[in-house]
Amino acid sequence: MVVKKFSRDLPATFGLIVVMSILTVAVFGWWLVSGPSDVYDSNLLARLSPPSAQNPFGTDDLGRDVYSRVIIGARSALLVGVGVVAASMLIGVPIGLYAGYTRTIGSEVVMRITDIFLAVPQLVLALAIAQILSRGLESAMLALALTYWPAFARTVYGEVRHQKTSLYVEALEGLGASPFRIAVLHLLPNVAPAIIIRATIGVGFAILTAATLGFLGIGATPPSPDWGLAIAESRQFLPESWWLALFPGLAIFITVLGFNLLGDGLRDILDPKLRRSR
Amino acid sequence: MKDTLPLLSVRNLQLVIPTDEGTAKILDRVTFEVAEGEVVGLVGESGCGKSTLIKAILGILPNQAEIVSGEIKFGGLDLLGSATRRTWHAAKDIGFIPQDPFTALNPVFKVGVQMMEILRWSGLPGEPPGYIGGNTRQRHREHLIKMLKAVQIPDPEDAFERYPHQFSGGQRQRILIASALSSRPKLIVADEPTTALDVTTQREILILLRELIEDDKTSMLLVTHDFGVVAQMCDSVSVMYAGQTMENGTAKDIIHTPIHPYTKRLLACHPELSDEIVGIPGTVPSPIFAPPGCRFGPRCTSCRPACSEQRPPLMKPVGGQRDVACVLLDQGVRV
Amino acid sequence: MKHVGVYRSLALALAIAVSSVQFANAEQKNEMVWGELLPETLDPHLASHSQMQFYMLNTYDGLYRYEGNPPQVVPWLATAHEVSQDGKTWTFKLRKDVQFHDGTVLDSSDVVYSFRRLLAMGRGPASAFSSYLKPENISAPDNETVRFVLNERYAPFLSALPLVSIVNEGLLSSHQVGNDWGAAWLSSNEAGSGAYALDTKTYRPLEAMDVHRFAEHFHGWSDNPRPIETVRVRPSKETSTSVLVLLKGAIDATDSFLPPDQVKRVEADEGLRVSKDESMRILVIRMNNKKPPFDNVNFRKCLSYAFNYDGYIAAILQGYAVRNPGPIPQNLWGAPKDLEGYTFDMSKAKEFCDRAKAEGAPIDRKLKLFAPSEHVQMAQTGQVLQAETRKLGLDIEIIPATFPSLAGSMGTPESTPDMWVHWVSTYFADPENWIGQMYDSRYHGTWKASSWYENAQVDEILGKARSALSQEDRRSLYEEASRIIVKDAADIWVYNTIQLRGINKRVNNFHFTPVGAGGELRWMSLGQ
Amino acid sequence: MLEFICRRILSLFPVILGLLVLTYALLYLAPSDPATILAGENASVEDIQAVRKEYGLDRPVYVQFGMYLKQVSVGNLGVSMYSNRPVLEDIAQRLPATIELALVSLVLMAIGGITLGTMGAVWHNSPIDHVTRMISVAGLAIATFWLAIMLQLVFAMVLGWFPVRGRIPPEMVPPVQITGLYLLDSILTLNFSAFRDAVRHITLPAITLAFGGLATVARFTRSSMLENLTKEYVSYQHATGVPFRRIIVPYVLRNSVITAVTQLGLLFGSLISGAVVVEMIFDWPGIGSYLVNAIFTSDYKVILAVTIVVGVIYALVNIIVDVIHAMIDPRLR
Repeated sequence: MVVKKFSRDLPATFGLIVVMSILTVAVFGWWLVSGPSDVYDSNLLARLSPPSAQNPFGTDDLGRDVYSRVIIGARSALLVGVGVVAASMLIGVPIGLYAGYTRTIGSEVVMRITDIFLAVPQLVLALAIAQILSRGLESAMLALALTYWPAFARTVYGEVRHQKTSLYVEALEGLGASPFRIAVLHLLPNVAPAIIIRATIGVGFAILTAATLGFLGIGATPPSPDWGLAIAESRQFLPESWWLALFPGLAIFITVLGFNLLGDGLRDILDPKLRRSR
Repeated sequence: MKDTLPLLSVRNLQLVIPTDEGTAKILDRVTFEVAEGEVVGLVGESGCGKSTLIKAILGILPNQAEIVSGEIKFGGLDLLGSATRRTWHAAKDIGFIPQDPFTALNPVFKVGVQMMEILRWSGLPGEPPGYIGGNTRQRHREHLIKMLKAVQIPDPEDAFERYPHQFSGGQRQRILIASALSSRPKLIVADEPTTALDVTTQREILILLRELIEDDKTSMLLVTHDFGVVAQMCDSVSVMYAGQTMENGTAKDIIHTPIHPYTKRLLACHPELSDEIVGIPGTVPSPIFAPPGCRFGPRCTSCRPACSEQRPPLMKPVGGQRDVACVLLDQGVRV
Repeated sequence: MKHVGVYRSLALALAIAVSSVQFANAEQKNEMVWGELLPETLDPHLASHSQMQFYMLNTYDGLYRYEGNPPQVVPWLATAHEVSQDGKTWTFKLRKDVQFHDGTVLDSSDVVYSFRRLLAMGRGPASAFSSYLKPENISAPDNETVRFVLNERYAPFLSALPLVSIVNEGLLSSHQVGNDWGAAWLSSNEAGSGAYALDTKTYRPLEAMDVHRFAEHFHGWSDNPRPIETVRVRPSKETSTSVLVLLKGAIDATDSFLPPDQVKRVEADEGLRVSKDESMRILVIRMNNKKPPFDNVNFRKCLSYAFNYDGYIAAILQGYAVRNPGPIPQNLWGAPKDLEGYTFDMSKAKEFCDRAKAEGAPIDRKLKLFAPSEHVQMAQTGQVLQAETRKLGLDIEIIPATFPSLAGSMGTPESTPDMWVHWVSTYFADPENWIGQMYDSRYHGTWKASSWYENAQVDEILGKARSALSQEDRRSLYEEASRIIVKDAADIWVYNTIQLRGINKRVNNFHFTPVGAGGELRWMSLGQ
Repeated sequence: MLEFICRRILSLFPVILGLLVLTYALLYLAPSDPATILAGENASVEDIQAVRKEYGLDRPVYVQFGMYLKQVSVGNLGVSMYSNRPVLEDIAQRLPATIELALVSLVLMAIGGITLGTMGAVWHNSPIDHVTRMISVAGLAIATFWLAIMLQLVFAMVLGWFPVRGRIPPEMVPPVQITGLYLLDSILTLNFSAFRDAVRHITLPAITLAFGGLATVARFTRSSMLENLTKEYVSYQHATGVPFRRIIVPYVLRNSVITAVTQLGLLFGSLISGAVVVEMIFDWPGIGSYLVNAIFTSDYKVILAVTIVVGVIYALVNIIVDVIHAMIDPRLR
């Protein structure tokens, strides 16, 4: 039933296919390129050559094959997306559960802290955090996780608040179940759909923001084949070497699109109450 | 039935809506008439196709609906000729009172604005619809305020500038009635106008409605599932079940001497009209998997094998002034 | 009553409209649009980088000034100087005909005030003086004389003088807040005597600045009959966009960092040319000599052999650089002419790496190379090294960071990164600016000395060179030090810069000097 | 209403205080030593010590933070460590550019998004609807910086239809400042050539910045409109003979726009984030590029101040959105 419903949702199916393909590329990337030398070794004589049969996406300013770098870049992009979302969930979900379920000073404080994080646009805050950390992909991921967890805390908080009024929670409380037990064993599975939807779209969002950080020079570090970084490096070779900016950008676009469509599809299946709006 | 030409006549209307699971036969040869000045009750359980029938009369059927056969005539005008779009002529002459006064008004616009809009597109008698030149606006406004006064809205000038949520349900229904009557239509279609209201308000609204249409000799098609309302308001009744017309006749006849088993069972649900209270076992069948014959068959205690094969036509029983579609007539059942 | 306000504002708008029309008519004038980057502050005592040099050279004057390429120190506000026998007391005579932009006369008290202010601010340009000069030892015996008594003999003193702009004491005192030396005001105003004066109204930090010719400038305008009246400085932060603006004719010159890849494109345009001038700005890949494995000389040699100097200069820089094998720009005195340095030789690199490994150097660990993100060339340089050393099994990670944050992390050997790339530009044209401040251990903790190179012999030679007064003596000392440092492979010296600037051919008399990269507007005129 | 606004404004303060603590704590943890940076490129160790003392950087962190709070409470956001200019002055000078860009983007966003969303809903499942849906998913998946570069590449560099950078041509003097918004100022001063130039310059940045939000608005308008179209009041009006197009505009539209407006607050956040990269790519002299510059130079007072200012503006915008929401939705009054 679920599968049938999903398969009739064309965009979601497309999203799933894209996500599966990206996963495949990320895992088996090295089989799709001729070797690390294409990715990392400079070939100064062949620098900035336009797309050709040999280099389908052209070469960059050090003569490296852009196609290989885009393919290998999928792995770190995905790693960032999944890593950031996982870390954000680890922080955000327990906080949301705690604040949503209990009504203590502590939960108030926690939610006010969440408000403070939400009071500044995420990118601005992530920029500020990433800026003070040492440079590198790990720092960018940390900065993103530190600014993305409030989204999870909010989602879980809202859902738990909603669920808390349900009869089954009251019944469990009446039976004397411990709050921890209720929260983890009963509330958590019920808010899981909301978390899964948020996480799927969050992966796409994290990839997008990480690329932006990379573009601003505070994410991935050379010579790693990061998409955002590649676009930043391409700027000084525009407009002549347009391929340097085009292909990594398309890779970001398709990947994020895949996760968004998949997230939308999951929302329709897992949570028919939520409108297909966001 | 009276001998004059009916104002509204629906004949053998058959309507289907194709869906993923199959074709839904929503209306199956529906037939009834509304004469001038007459109040006709259209009675049936929910899901029996009453709303679709109203949509067909009002010309707002969804695009995918298909008329298989039959006709709807209004004062000689073929309402089905314009398929799904309401003709201006009909708009002017058919007023509509919706079921739920709480949701029928747009919450973010003033009541007056919404009434003006409706009157604009139906127009006062003699005005072309949609025309707002000259002092039309002023005239409409004055007329509508008069109408609000007529439906006993206190301080109508002020009410005109207020938002729907500032009125009670009863007041909103009065506003909708005022709006429906504002273009002085020949026919009012009222879709269960009181079900959403509490009992006291229901009564007041019905009395008001009755007075208003009697003054103007307006006809009314009153859709309801409540025989109490029928007894209070209607001259004639048409009983529908699952998209099929079961019995047409005068209110008096039908309430006092129902013939069709469905009518009987329906009446039995009303304590004030019946001695015993009995529910009807089973539910209305889905229009997609509807049995080929009489759709009430599966729930009918008098069901015969023939019932499930072919639906009996509407026939006048011996000595009766009504039409009944039931095999019992063949068995010589009399009034 | 309300209407009165409406009419008033209408009248106001109309008046403004009329005045702006007049403004628009004023266009077809002797004006130039210059694409130089602007300094983040207008206070000339706070910085000495190339953006500030551009601003300083045009709006301020110093006692001496660099002209020509290679740069010569020429008297400017000073007419002459004397040095005492012990080399510590320097006495300068000033010109008498110098006016500030507000009309007041520049005299010796302004000079004393300027140097004291410089030392008090303690930023950027002060560092060339602060160890050698105390504020109380600056004095003005009379209106035209200024005397400096140094703590010790300091030969580069004269070469460093052009770093110091002379500011208008009276003007600054009137804008002083607390004891800030007028710093708040001067950050967006100007108090100089230079050939051009700032139009304060048009100044938008880092975005736009207009300067107008100062007709009363002491140097006079006889050597430039058609000087440019107004110069609008409009920087483009991205070089790629500034090239497009140049091609469209919207600006008359880019900054001096035109990427080599863009040279052909600019030259393809008939109305444009590219000025290519060998500067004194060397690119260095720094190695932290105190951190293993960089404390191993063989490992440093290995890296020195593993850099593809010629390929890098030929392909990435399109030949617009000169190989510079040592720590002094090869076109400056003090750089040994016969210095061979290192060449790209992977077999030698392997040999030295193997040797280092045999000696226990941890060459397999991840090595972090930081590249200032302001210029893409820095990361490119790192990538060229990274690509070759990967073949030796070395793992170099390249991390972009801003120059200020990098320069700020050089306080201790531990906080100093493994490697980083930077230029050393001409703050003052003396070997002290390069080898002296880079390899003398007395400068440890500053970004220039961030290789933490320590060699008592070199310290001694550099100290001697600093206090010797004859340039011939100093030359041989610097040459000797250079040889030792290169032998120790303290850093990887790559090239001396050829500065590239796209210029509209209508700009005449563009004179390049390493200090200020030729941005001295006084000489220029517009022709067809 | 007034009470509501006051309460909302009061609720700002704890958030701002928290923000100050947060940003200050973050910057205190920064590894690079501001004193070394301040002392300049050729500074000696003693110079660095002197700078540290002068700026109070040697005092305990809570003292430094206390000093900062005291300053902020009197409206002094400090002085840039690089330029010595008051940060607030710089921000004030650059804010109009960002506001102009944001406003134009908001207008594009609203007009484009509502139009697309409405068309998509009215012609549900038609080709127009498919285009709307494609744009609305693409808008959320496209990286703003990449879109900016691509638009710049195609329309400015290759086709040359629009300028590559800036707010006005480099050789031009900005229009006389009245509001600081060039589009408005040039109109007010009847300087039409400046107006034309300003329009040409703002086009690409504004489109880039609007695209993501446009997608969201289109998406919300579409779904909310689809939902509203099933509402009783629509079929009621239809049943009484009001033509369908008349029901859509203005009736259903207003209801749908209310939902879209509630999203404006959220959109504003992404607008600011977008402005950071858009301003950087198009050399737009607003606070976005100012922030990027400050981050590149580790000018922590500026980063702190911009974060606070952005936070305050963000919160104010959310209050304004709430007020607008209450104004167009009579039920909330």
